Amino acid sequence: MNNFIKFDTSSLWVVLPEIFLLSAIVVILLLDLFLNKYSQQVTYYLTQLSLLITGLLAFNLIDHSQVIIFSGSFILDNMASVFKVFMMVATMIAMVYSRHYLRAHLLFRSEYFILVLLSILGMMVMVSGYSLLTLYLGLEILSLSLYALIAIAHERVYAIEAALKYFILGAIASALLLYGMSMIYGISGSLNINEIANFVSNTDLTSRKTLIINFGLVFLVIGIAFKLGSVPFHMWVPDVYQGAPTSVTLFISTVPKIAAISILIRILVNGLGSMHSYWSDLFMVLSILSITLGSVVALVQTNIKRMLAYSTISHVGFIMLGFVTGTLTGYSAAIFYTLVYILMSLAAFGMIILLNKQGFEVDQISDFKGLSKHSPWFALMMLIVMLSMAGIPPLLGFYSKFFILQQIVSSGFITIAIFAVIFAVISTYYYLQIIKFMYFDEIDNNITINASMDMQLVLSMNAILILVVGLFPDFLIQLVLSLF
Amino acid sequence: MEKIYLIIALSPLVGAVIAGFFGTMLGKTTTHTLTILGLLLSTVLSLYVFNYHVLERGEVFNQNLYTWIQINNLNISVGFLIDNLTAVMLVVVSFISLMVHIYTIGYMYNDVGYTKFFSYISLFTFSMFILIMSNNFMQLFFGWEAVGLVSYLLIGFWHHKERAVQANLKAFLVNRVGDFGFLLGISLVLVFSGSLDYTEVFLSLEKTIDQQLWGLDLITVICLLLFVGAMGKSAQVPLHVWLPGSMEGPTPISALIHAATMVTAGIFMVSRMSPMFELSDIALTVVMVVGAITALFMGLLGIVQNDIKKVVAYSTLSQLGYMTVALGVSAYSVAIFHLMTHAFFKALLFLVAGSVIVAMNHQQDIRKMGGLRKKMPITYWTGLIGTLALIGFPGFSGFYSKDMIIEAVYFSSLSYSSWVYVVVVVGVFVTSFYSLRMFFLVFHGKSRVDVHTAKHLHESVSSIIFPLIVLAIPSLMIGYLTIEFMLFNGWLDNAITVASSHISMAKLKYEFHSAASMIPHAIQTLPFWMMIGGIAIAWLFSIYKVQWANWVQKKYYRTNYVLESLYGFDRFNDLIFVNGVKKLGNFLYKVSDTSLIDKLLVNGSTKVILLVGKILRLIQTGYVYHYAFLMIFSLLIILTWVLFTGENPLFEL
Amino acid sequence: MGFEQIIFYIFSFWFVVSSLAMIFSRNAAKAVLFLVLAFFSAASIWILLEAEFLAIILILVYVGAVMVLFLFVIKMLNIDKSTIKARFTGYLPLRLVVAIIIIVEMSLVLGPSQFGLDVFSVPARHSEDYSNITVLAMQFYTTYVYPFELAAVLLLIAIIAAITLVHRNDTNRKKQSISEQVNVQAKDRVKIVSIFLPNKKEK
Amino acid sequence: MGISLLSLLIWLPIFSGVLVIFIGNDRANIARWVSLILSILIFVISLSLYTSFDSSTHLMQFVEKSSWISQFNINYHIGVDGISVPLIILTTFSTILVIIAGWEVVTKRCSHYMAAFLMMEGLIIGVFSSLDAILFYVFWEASLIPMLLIIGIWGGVNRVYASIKFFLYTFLGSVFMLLSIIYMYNKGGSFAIIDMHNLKLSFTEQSYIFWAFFMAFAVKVPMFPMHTWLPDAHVQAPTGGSVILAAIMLKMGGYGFFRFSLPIIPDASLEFSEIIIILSLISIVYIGFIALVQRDIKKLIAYSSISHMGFVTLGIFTLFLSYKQDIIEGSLLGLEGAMVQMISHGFISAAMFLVVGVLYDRLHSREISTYGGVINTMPKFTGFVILFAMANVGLPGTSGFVGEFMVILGAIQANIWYGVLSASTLIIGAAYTLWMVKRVFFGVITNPAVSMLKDINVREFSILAVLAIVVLVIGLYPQPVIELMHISIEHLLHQALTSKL
Amino acid sequence: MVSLSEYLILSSIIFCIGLVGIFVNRTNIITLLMCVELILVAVNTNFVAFSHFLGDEAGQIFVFFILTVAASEVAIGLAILTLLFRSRGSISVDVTNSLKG
Repeated sequence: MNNFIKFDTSSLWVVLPEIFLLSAIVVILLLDLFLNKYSQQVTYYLTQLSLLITGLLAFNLIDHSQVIIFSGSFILDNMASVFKVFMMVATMIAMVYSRHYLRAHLLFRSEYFILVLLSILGMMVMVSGYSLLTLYLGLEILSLSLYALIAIAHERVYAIEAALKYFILGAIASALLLYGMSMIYGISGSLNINEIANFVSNTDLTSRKTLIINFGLVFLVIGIAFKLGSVPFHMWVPDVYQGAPTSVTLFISTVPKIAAISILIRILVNGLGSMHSYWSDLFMVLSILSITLGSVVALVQTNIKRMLAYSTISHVGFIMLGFVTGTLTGYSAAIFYTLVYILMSLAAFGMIILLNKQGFEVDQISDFKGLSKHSPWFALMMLIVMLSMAGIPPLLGFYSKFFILQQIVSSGFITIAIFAVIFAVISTYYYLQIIKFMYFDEIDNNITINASMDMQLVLSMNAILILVVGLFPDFLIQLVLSLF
Repeated sequence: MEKIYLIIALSPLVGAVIAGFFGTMLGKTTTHTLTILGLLLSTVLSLYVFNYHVLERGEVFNQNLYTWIQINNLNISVGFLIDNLTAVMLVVVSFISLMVHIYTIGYMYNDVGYTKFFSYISLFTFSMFILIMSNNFMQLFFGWEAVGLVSYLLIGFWHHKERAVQANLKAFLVNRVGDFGFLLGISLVLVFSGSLDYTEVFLSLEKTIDQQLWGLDLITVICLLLFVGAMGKSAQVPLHVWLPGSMEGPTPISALIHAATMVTAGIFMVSRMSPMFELSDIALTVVMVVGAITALFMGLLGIVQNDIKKVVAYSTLSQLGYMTVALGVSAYSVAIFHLMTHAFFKALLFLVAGSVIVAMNHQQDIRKMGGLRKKMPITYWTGLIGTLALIGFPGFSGFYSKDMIIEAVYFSSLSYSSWVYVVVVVGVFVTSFYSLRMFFLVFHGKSRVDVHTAKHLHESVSSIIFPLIVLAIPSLMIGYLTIEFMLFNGWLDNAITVASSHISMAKLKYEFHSAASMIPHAIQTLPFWMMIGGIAIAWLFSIYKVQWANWVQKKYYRTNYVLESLYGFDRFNDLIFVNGVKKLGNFLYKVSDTSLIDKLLVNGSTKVILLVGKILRLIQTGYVYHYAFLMIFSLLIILTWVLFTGENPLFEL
Repeated sequence: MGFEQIIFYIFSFWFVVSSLAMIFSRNAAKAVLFLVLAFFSAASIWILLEAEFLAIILILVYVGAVMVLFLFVIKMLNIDKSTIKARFTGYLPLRLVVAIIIIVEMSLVLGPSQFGLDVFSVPARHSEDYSNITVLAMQFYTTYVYPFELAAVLLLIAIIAAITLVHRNDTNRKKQSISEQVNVQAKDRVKIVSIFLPNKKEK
Repeated sequence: MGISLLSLLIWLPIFSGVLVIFIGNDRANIARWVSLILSILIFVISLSLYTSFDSSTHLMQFVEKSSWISQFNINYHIGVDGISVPLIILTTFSTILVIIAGWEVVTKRCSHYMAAFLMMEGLIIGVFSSLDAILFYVFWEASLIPMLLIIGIWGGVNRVYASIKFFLYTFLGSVFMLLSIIYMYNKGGSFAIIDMHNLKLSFTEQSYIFWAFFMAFAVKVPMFPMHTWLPDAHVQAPTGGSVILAAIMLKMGGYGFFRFSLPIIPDASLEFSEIIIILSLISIVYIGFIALVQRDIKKLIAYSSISHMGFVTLGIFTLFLSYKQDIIEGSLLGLEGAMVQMISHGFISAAMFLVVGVLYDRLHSREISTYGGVINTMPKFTGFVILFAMANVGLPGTSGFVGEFMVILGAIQANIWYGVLSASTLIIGAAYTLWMVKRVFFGVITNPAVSMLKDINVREFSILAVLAIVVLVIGLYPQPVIELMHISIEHLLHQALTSKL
Repeated sequence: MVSLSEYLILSSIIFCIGLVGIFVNRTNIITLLMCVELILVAVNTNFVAFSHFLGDEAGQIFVFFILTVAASEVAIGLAILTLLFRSRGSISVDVTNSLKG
């Protein structure tokens, strides 16, 4: 029965990061049983260590030639490796920030880290998924971990409510996505992205089959749009961002975006790339709605997490604009934007966490009042982050917007570009609000920063990175361009 | 020669700089010595220049000093044009300025701003030199504005006096109205000639032929615009309103700036531009008519004034009108001639007035004077000379110049010149009436001086008396001495152009025999008897039957009212320009700028966006079934869109 | 109308009816039972589609385990009683219209012109020795071994998550700590607490 | 030359700023001295830019080029010509003034204050020397950040509103510029400004690009009706902020017209020049009337700035009309007049705002009605004020005259009415400036606080004296400035008059 | 013979009933979970039908995994539900609106 095992075990090493991570999860899980509550720090350090090693393993696979194994359900290409490395780095940073928050709010539990690791695993599966099945499973691994992560603060009413909303809406979205997948499967007869791509590109675009593909496409796009948090499938975003513990919000707002982008790329670009003209219109509408609603509603928020949620929606609109262009460079622009956004979002939520102290939940914009007086350094860091989010050069956020705009304009969507920049300006207003509270207001909030040095250090580096990469963005741009 | 001109121009500047920056350090005596020495140098050199150019018929000096700006072929430089006109002006300006400097020692000695004052008047002299020595329009404008600046500073010299600072602002602004036209004129000159240099401009005048602007010949427009500048500086109706106000400044500068030199800049300028004005009869007519109106109506105002300086000021306005009339009838040299004589006797009159004011302890109301003749004999006599010169008493310098103007008008062939002739003749009567009225009220009759002042009443100090005497001499004689050379022997010929069609000067020359013969001839003319009439009536009202004056005032109270309200110019300006502009500004600021643009458009759009945000956030109700419904509803919309409107729709709608 | 069709329509009818009954049921426990009925119908239809293994799984796993879990929770939380106050949203007609339009649109797409018998002919029935389970099993452990592993991870998450969430915190538990009791010192017995006035402007 | 001059001029101030931040607010005095010495050093370096500049060519000089973002062919490409050199020197000069002006006055976060200005100096020099459009945009926007903070932190009561308004206004304007730059890149494949000069564009394209650029530059200049941010920003900004804002930041708009609008889109510029001219004239006249009724000294000067900057745009855009009538000098007069006006306004407005600063430091009021009779207690100061007021009025002999004179001469060549309207500033400008001077400085003292005023100290005296000298020198002898820029402007004129269609 | 179309339409109807169930229901959250299950069964039916008509097992295998996922989802969903009940004492959909705006 040799043909039972159809994969070559020697090629398993390309799955090494995943295998290692899963093993690490199991080990930590078991180890955790024998740790008392005073040594839970160990879990944290083990988590960081396993993230680091996974990242290194993934890093080792960068520039590896493209490999598709497991009967075409797993792909290793440059994009996957780079995304994985980036995810690991982002998660490590997020965990550094989380530790402070968890300690301050008595949420420091090893399950938290295990769930994070599991969700990372799910995202790795998504990033490398090359069949509808693995993509779906990865998505569910991610989603289920996130539901649990949000609800982990079960003393907080908001957190449970957020988890519940996310859960229900997420389930609907998954179901819609599945429905779309079933249609694609039904018309193409395969779950494999590669075969779907072949089928679609061989299909006469005038035949009735395109109608079915189109029909399925609608559901797929909606499912993906939900994961990205694009209007009108954004409703979960503000509630979850606000309700979840800040460290979870930090996590949700950053790393899963890569996963969402990669599922988008795998299905819509790799799979249905030749149907581009069909889904780009949808994307255009969704992104315009996202930019508009995100920018405008964020203006009237007073809760900083909620405000950042709406700003995320607006950023997602920009990311989706990159996919409207239909060129590989355009997709690169979207990826660039995503990576940049993650870097900024990490720093922004990191700043919120930084201000948390024992039992004091920081989530109002006005909590930043007078920061520049008590900690000029971190006020400066926040300034950099906010201006970067607003897209002011020479900070990194500018280049991401620039890249997208350049692609949009070169594809001839000048009106949309004009629209986008106008809303970019409008959105600047609420970033300035934070700067206003930090710098311009005199009233004292008596902010003390008692985070550990590692958090302070990482946060500073995070923000400075935004500036430095902003000054020398060439490397990062070259990197994202090499992904396709 | 270039160095001499430079020294003439710069020595007052050096004096001004020293007095201005180091005056308080150096002390009063050093300061005034230095500035006066500087002026003396200028005066002496001016006389030398006068001698060289006018008497020895030296060559016209026209040279650029340095390039101000150079753009391709357009060169605007700072340079000197010294011809006979300039030479005459140099002498007049430097001489009177010197006298005023000396006079100031006595007049201002106790003022806190003594050194500053010297700095200013020296600076003024410098500016005036720049103006008259200029060889191009830019530099002319430079000097033009610079004298305006100094005038502004000096009118407001006593800055604690509200009326003084009000007056200097008014003076500057009214002058700016003139400058506005002047600058436009200059710009148009550049447009047609491509240069701002006098010589080049005058050479390219034929380019303007057949060019039209605003329905007039281009050259007419240019001349009128330039004349607007002259109207501002030389205080012609209706831009005269600043000059009476300027009397708020110290008396020496009233003499120097607002009588003798600066206000005549307009006259000088028009004479300088004579090649242009000669091309436009319309412009000349306007000049003449404006001058005539100023001459008569400003004179009339002099009758009802009781402030000694104001009377002199209105007489200045009137005399400036005469000069302008002369310009209008193409008798430029006559205008310059009158400018010169007027400079001497009007400076003298002002200084006399100043002397009286000092003696009266800064009392300026002539109704509270009287009988000063005995207390202040020198002042009296010099004042008498000045007055007689002003009214054109035969033999005095003013007689020659004014008579020439009247004659020139008489001979003019311009339309309306016959009306203007009537006006200027009547003007002679008016002039002599108000002049003598003032003179009688101040020096003759019973003393109405209050007791306290009367005790200290005495003749002024020597530094005041000296200039009076020195100025009295030319007031007496200069007309007699120079009329022939200046008007008919071509002193000014290399500076002034008169078109052959404008025959006044030619006829004058034909009529003229000698200076001496004019005196007997005058007695047979109407102007002489007008003057005598004026004197008589003045005597009647101010000495013989003072109560008649009051009776006339009451009887013709309407006329009196019109005169005392200065024809309502000030009220009109206040109402229309000052208040109007303020109202307009407030309207624009409040309605257009603040409400419309800022509140409505700028902040309004922000508010709209915020409002939209507030509305849109209502979508986020918090109910999960609403969220789900929105998702499904969006699904419906998208599905419908894709199925029915896509590129390959299921159903054609 | 063939036998197969009759079977199909009978079960379809029950499927739809029980689904509707489930969503409009005011009693949660009853709703679960309607759902069970719906699952039975679905399983029957799957058997029609020769997916015996899945049909059995559906009944065993879903009806046998998941639905019981639902019932268990309902009974545990005692929420079936609270359903008396149940009501539907005010805009029910609008919502139903939306749903019906979607159904119509989907049916148009999925109608016979796309998926009719002339497009997709009915495949021949498998032979009697065909084992659906064997075929699937062969695939699970070869082609789909990777997803299979992932499914394992998924279940692991479900376990961890469920325990983490529902399991109460240590802090709430009265647990004896012997080492703490032994190491206790006199000064730990009394704790001086400074009492602040409560902040009146508590949000 | 190891380190190239221009890079040094851009980065030295920025790193100086960083250095000064690290000195910290606790050691304010060290921070002050270090800032002063560095800014003087930078000024000296910028002077060497002038001395070694070759004004006989329009080509860019001191060019540096190295790859920055290779994907888009964006380079770190800098260089200067006769248009940028004077503005760079103006920048370095103004920074010194600002640092001295803030010497004792700024006590709150002193080192941050100094650092903000130093950094802004570097960024603005970057704006004036960028030859790559994206680099230009980066500097352009980045320079907003320090200004935002300066107004917001050290500003007046209403500073938050003013700073955010300033930021959003200018940001909104400039994003359109970014889009058109991107558009041109997509068309021509290069972000180099010089390549854009040679890029063929159809008329429709040009029109869109023109209005996009207009949005960016007109807001900055600022031009009616996009000017309302300026009074707020100026009034609320600290003295130094106002000085930099007026002296340099407004010039960035004018510079933009020179560097971008005219050479890149000549046909659209020609087509729309009349609209711009009319807006400029409205700026000049309308704003003049508004300035007249201001009760706040700073607001008055702010409005006067708008009015004066109207001459810059007027001068720039009359070139087309003058050219229609074959008067090349007319066009040049307008353009060079605009440049001179920018430089001169840099000095004069700086001086005027410093003057207000001096008063504000003493009485903490900007209301005109608070003052009156200041001359009695501050004679030296009033002397300077009158000089600067006269310069503001455009009195010959001061630098204010030169630019206005040239622009009016140029404008009248285009159309007599333009000349008439622009020349009306002679009256209006004089009216609002001198009326303000009269109410603040002349007359009797009504407010007892005024009678307690102390005349300016050595620090203030020296700043004002230096400015006074510069204002007079440029007014009396502007030729060196014109010579510096002449060839570049002539080349620009040639570009602007060469149709791309 | 039952056509594929009929199966698909059946599943689409069930699918929509599930969707409607979510948004017409204010009763309690547990019904929402059941609706999700219903939707998943509808999708599963889709897959099974396709699998049958295509003669390809992949669809059935997908269904197998979906069932796994659904089961896990229920576990977590019910856990969250329990938490909600603990904190609010109710599982009415109406109580979960403290996060809004």
